[in-house]
Amino acid sequence: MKLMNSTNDLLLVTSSPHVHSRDSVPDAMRDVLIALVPALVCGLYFFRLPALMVIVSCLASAYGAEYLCLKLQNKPVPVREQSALVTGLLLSFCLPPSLPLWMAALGSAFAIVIVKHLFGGLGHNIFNPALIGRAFLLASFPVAMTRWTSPIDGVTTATPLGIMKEAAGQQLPEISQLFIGNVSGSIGETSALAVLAGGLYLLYRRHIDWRIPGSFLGTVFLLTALIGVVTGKGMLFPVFHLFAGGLFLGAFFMATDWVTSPVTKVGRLIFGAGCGAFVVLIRLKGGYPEGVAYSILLMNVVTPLIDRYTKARVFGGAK
Amino acid sequence: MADIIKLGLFLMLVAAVAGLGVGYVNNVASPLIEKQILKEKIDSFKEVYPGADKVENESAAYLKSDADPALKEINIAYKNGKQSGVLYLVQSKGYSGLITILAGFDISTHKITAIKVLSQSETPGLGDKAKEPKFQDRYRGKNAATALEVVKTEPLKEHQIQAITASTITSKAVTKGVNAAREHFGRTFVDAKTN
Amino acid sequence: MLVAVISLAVMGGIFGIVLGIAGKKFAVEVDPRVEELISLMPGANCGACGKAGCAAFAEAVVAGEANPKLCTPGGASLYEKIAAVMGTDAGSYEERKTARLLCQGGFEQAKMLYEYQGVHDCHLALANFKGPKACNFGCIRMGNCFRVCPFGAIEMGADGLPVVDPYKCTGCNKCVVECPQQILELVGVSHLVTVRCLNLEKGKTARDICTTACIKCKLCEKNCPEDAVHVEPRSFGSVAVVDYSLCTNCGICAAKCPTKAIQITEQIDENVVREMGTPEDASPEPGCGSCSVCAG
Amino acid sequence: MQEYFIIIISAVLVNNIVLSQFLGICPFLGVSKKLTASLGMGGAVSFVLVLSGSITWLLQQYVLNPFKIGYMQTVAFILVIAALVQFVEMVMRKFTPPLYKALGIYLPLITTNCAVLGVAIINIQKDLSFTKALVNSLGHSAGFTLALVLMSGIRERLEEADIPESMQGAPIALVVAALMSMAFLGFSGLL
Amino acid sequence: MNTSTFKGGIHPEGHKELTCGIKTSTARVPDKVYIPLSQHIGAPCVPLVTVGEKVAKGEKIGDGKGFVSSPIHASVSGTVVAIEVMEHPGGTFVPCIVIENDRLETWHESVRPPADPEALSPAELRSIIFNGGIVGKGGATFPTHVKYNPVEGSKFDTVILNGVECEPYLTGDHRRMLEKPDRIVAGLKYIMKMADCNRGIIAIEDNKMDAVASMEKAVADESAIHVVVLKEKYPQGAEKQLIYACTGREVPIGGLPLAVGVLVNNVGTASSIADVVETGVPFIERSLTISGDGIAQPCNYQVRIGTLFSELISECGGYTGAVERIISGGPMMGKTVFSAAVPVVKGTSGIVVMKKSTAPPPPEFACVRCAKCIDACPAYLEPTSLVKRAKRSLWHEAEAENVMSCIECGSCAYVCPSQIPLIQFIRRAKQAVLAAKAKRQ
Amino acid sequence: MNLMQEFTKGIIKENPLFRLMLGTCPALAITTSVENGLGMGAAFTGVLLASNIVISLMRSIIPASVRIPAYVVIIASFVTMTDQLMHAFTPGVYKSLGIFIPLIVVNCIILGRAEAFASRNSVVPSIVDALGMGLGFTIALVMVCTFREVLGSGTFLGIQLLPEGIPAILMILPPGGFITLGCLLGFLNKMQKKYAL
Repeated sequence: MKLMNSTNDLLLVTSSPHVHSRDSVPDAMRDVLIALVPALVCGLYFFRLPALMVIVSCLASAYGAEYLCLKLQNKPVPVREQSALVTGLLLSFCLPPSLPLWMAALGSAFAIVIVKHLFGGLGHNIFNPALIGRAFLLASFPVAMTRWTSPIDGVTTATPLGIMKEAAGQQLPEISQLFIGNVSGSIGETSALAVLAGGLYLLYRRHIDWRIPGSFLGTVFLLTALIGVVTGKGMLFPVFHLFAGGLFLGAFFMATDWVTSPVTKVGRLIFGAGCGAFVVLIRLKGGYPEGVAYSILLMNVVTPLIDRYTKARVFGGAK
Repeated sequence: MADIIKLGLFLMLVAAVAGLGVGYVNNVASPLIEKQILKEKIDSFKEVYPGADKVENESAAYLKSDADPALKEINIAYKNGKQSGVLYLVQSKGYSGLITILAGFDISTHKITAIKVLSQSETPGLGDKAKEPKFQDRYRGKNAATALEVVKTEPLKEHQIQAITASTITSKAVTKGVNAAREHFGRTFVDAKTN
Repeated sequence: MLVAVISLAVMGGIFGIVLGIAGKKFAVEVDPRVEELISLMPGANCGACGKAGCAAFAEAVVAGEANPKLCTPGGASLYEKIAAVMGTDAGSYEERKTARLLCQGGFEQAKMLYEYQGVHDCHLALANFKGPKACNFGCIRMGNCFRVCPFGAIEMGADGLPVVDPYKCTGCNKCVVECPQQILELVGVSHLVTVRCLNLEKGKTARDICTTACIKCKLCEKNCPEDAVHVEPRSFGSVAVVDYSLCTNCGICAAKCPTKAIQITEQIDENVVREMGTPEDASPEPGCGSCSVCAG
Repeated sequence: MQEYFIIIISAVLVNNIVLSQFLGICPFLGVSKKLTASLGMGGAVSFVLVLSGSITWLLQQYVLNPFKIGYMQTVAFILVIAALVQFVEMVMRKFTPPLYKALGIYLPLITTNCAVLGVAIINIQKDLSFTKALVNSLGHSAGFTLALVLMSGIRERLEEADIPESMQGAPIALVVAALMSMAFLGFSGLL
Repeated sequence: MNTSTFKGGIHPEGHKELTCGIKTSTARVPDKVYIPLSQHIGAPCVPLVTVGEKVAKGEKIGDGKGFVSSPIHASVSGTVVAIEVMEHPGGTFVPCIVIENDRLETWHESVRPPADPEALSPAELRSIIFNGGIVGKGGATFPTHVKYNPVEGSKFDTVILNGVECEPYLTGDHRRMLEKPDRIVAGLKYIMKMADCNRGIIAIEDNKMDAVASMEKAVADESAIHVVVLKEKYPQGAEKQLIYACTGREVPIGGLPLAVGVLVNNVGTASSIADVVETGVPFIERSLTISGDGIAQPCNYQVRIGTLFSELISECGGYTGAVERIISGGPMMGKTVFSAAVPVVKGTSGIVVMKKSTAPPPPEFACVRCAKCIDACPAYLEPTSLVKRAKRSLWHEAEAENVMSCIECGSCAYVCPSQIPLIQFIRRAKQAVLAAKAKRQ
Repeated sequence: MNLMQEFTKGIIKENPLFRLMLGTCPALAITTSVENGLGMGAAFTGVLLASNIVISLMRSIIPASVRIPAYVVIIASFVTMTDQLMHAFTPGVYKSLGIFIPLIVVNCIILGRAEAFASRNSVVPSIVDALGMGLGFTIALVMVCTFREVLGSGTFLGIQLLPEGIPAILMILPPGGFITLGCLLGFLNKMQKKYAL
């Protein structure tokens, strides 16, 4: 807003600081998209055309829903940051490649409209939109959401975690295949390697704090190692749990979501540990073979309280 | 103090009148309710074991203290005055709570006549499909000799039961209940006969 | 059936007596007038009365610790209602006051010192050379009064200055307190003539920076038939001021003022029913219906 | 021991009284704006719930069942609860004024809190033993308090959010509850 | 190398290469100087001269009353032509004494060196510093002598000289450490004498290794004085952060450095102290950096107090193009002025001129809770939470969250990817909390 | 007194569910099918009607200090009667409503109407008030039910509308209840602002 009648020769008076870092929200979103590229490539390589279709419909629906919501609320359009694309892409990454496209689009729209814009848009949501989108689809269309196909040939088969949970006796895939991602599962989460590459990029760019993925993965590993030792399943058990399912995607991309995770350092450690504990609980004792999405959502619920009770000591305050 | 007693008396009066009303309605309704419950029971007996002359609850005789805790009730069906079938009321822990199943066995053929899920609290649209005939029919005519097993795909063997899509836990729970009944049936009514 | 009657009757009797005793022993006297007054209050919790919200004010009035006149948003009509509840004589009520802006330095009139960039807050802008306007006495135009008004009576006009809707304004004084320039004033609605400038600087300086400043020419003073307006000296400099006790709203000074710094406000039609803006907090609470169980 | 553990986990997480059984929604929406208030309400409800849960169980077992007037359950229970609440309020005010100050204002609201009556009836319907009924009541009140506290944390954050006008207040609280209950779906099938 | 630092902070682009290699030159003495009557924290001075009066260089022309005050001196000899209200680089309007320079440079009689500076008692030193009008040169302009006044029951054990100069663009202290290391050490010794302590630290960031070498050479013979190298980070020069970085001690909330036995002075202040003690010349000139992309030839100048910014800028070759803003001080904490016709005051550490940028200002987004501001805050506050309180005018809650601990370094606003002007909201909250406190009393 | 006004106020202006936010528990729990909604609405209206009549008749003889317990006894009795009658005559609905029939007793609306209306008005207005409130509550329930049943099971009153696989099961799970009521409330708020209802 211009506050003046004649312009040009007036100097600008502003409050310090008069310089600003190059960080910006759109840049950060762009970096997240870049970090998702390896997983995208892997997903497309392993799951081919069906995966591409699911991804495209998620992205299109997310962007469309974002546009409509902004328009209806008379907020500036076109969208100035790509957070809707991030949501759409992340959602598509945790969907099975064979999912009917309209379901993918519906989940994406649900995530944007209900989880994000009903709360006021970017920065105001309490829950991770992509994860709620997945939880919504899983609860709504359990049959379609649990039909998994094997990489490349697209034959219906169970996921590694599914085999572990329900179909005892079936051969578990080798750890190396699990790490590369040559197993059945969601589009973007089978390859721990690709997700890890993206996650390291985000860490390098300082967009995410190591504390959340660190304590998340660490808790899962420690708990499963403990259980592995106690039950005599050996050390392959924790390694399997680390690389199977969507743990890496969740730990690096979902749990680290700025908006829905705690802002304090201690809080982030607690958040990650809580996520890890819930994952192990749900995977081993719960009704679902995979619990990453739910564990992060559950910790999203607790985030405001974590923030409240982990406020840092003020400089010079009592230790 | 008199005030307080007055209040107490007033409330007493109100409560008494209310009790009268409730009691009256209960007098009218309770026979109807009992009839309703009985009819339901008989209907389900007929469904699970058709053609019986009468069905008697003989849990006292057959349900020993060391029996599988899943077994809740054992009813014997009589045809022409002879024991012809057994109706087990079993409970099994499903996905979200107990599932109550009525399973019928024929003593002469050693086969499951039918099963019926009486009550359940499984996920709507998923596990609660267990109460649909489409699933329950999968148990019809299975031999009581071998343990039933849940598979996800089309069953290849006689003793296999195809699970409800995306509800393996519920399917397994129902099968577990039926197996408990089957085992008891095999021990009590088959072995006894052959020996 | 008999069992039902007897058991219920026994229970009823027991509880009746217990509650009766409880009611006797632990009765807390609540003056019903407090509730009644709370229901009459505007509910803005604006604090103009000096109490922590309307409920506290109602209690204070019942306890005789607060003057019912203190509720400016409620105005005369509320005062009469309170008087009716309290059983006292309403008596005369002071004239209703509304906020008036003592500055006309909009985008067209006032010269700028610099372009301001940052949070639109009068206090913050003021810290930078007394605001972006060249005039150090005028309205900062950052809208704190607009944001603080609980009744939606202030809007930011096209010229950047706040506009007070005299029909919505309840004279709650919030904007006057908030304004760091003290450029808003509560004025009785019958006083129509206002000097809308507080610039204390010399005539020429003042005119250089704002076309509608008071230039201390004293034409108003000379022409006033009632001797009601004077260019009064202040701590430093001077400015024209109207003495409302003498002013007859004749408007001669306004007509004579060369910079139109003196203005006549339009008369408020007292017959127009005041539309009380809804305060933001007045939306009903979910979960509390009208069952009054908690009250009884 | 394991049985009790399962009852607790089921009541707190899997079948949370608010998020999956829809009991006590009114206070869940009404008294969850501030954390302190929700703690107070949770505490008060827990207290009354456990107390009434045991008393109604005894009532059912030793009065209603022997006299074969099971159908009087609703009337009897609600009377017990109403009287209990008043009695508790009375006792608290007399003997523990600080506690009364903290919880007292929530007590009158509890009479019409369907969670209290609901759990009392569930205890009977599930045919639980006395200790199990007690544990079940404890678990449900813990679940209620948990849901309330989590909700209030979120609502304190929502106060700063730019929520569309028509969604403010109860509507957005319900949506939050929906999403919370979706997250709690993760516990379904647990144990 | 043993480098330490504080927790939090940011790494803004330094741009120090523009001026750090250029030797400090003396600016042309202007024809007229404008000396504001308020150049320190505390009550403004009362003028001791009247219009038309002749004044000599170094003559006291304004004096303050009260404990926290500091006199001002004529920086040139000449005639007082006016006492008028003028804009002050601090963002206010202040009365100024305008002196027309007669170019005679006559010293006032009061300006004379003491017989033996080494023999002066601490009390005498304090009085010399007070009369010399020395205030902190770092920017806060706290009257220096006040810091050394002994307080019953507490004692200093360390004096830290602040050679950190963490503000981007500014290199005045850097140059001084290269050019006058001996004056700095001499000043430090006087300070240690006044503060009655025997440990001196000169803190320098590791981006100025030449200054470290220069200072280390100067203190080679002094066993009580050490040079401490700190990691480059903003706002290391902030008093409490500097104390933490050098000693690991935390000044308690609302407390003074005295509470942890530390005294902090700027290196510039130290050399001014040496000057006034040994030569008797009061604070009438200072060195400052003129830099920024809007300046044709950035450089460091030795400048008389009261010189207008505009004269210095034209001496630097003028602007490079259309100017967007002129900052008095560095870009992180300095204040913008609305015209170049403002005088240099004792606290002016630099003039940074920024060109009009072609890109529109980036849009502001809602807070995305990235917590970068929390990580950057050297006071361990939660700026985003404070802003939320401020936006809803919840001043009490802001106070409870220690908003008054904010040192207004601006790190939070610098890092915010949503471009939220956090620091402004926090300033508003501080204003309101102070106002509420004042009301309570 | 305008009876028509008394009747309609419960439907829009003072709708128990949408405006007063009362009776949310059953509105979330049993609204998985329209049949349930109708059953609950009927049971609720019956209890409200009966208790309103009785309380209005007794309003002059109930002592103020025990009025709440007295109301509770009266309401609870009617709830018990309704419970028994439903069990006897509509066993299907009885089963699916389950615990929420006895819980009508703690539905704030009934006690609220007793306290706020029936205890201050004569029989006829009380009847009209009960019918209006009951109808308003039933309409609100049926609205929620319709959304949930159609979207969640693809049926309306048991008639198949959508093929299997299309309906989102979530809508008949607990989250679906919250989300339907929340969005419906938001939408109605918007409509109210727009048309000043």
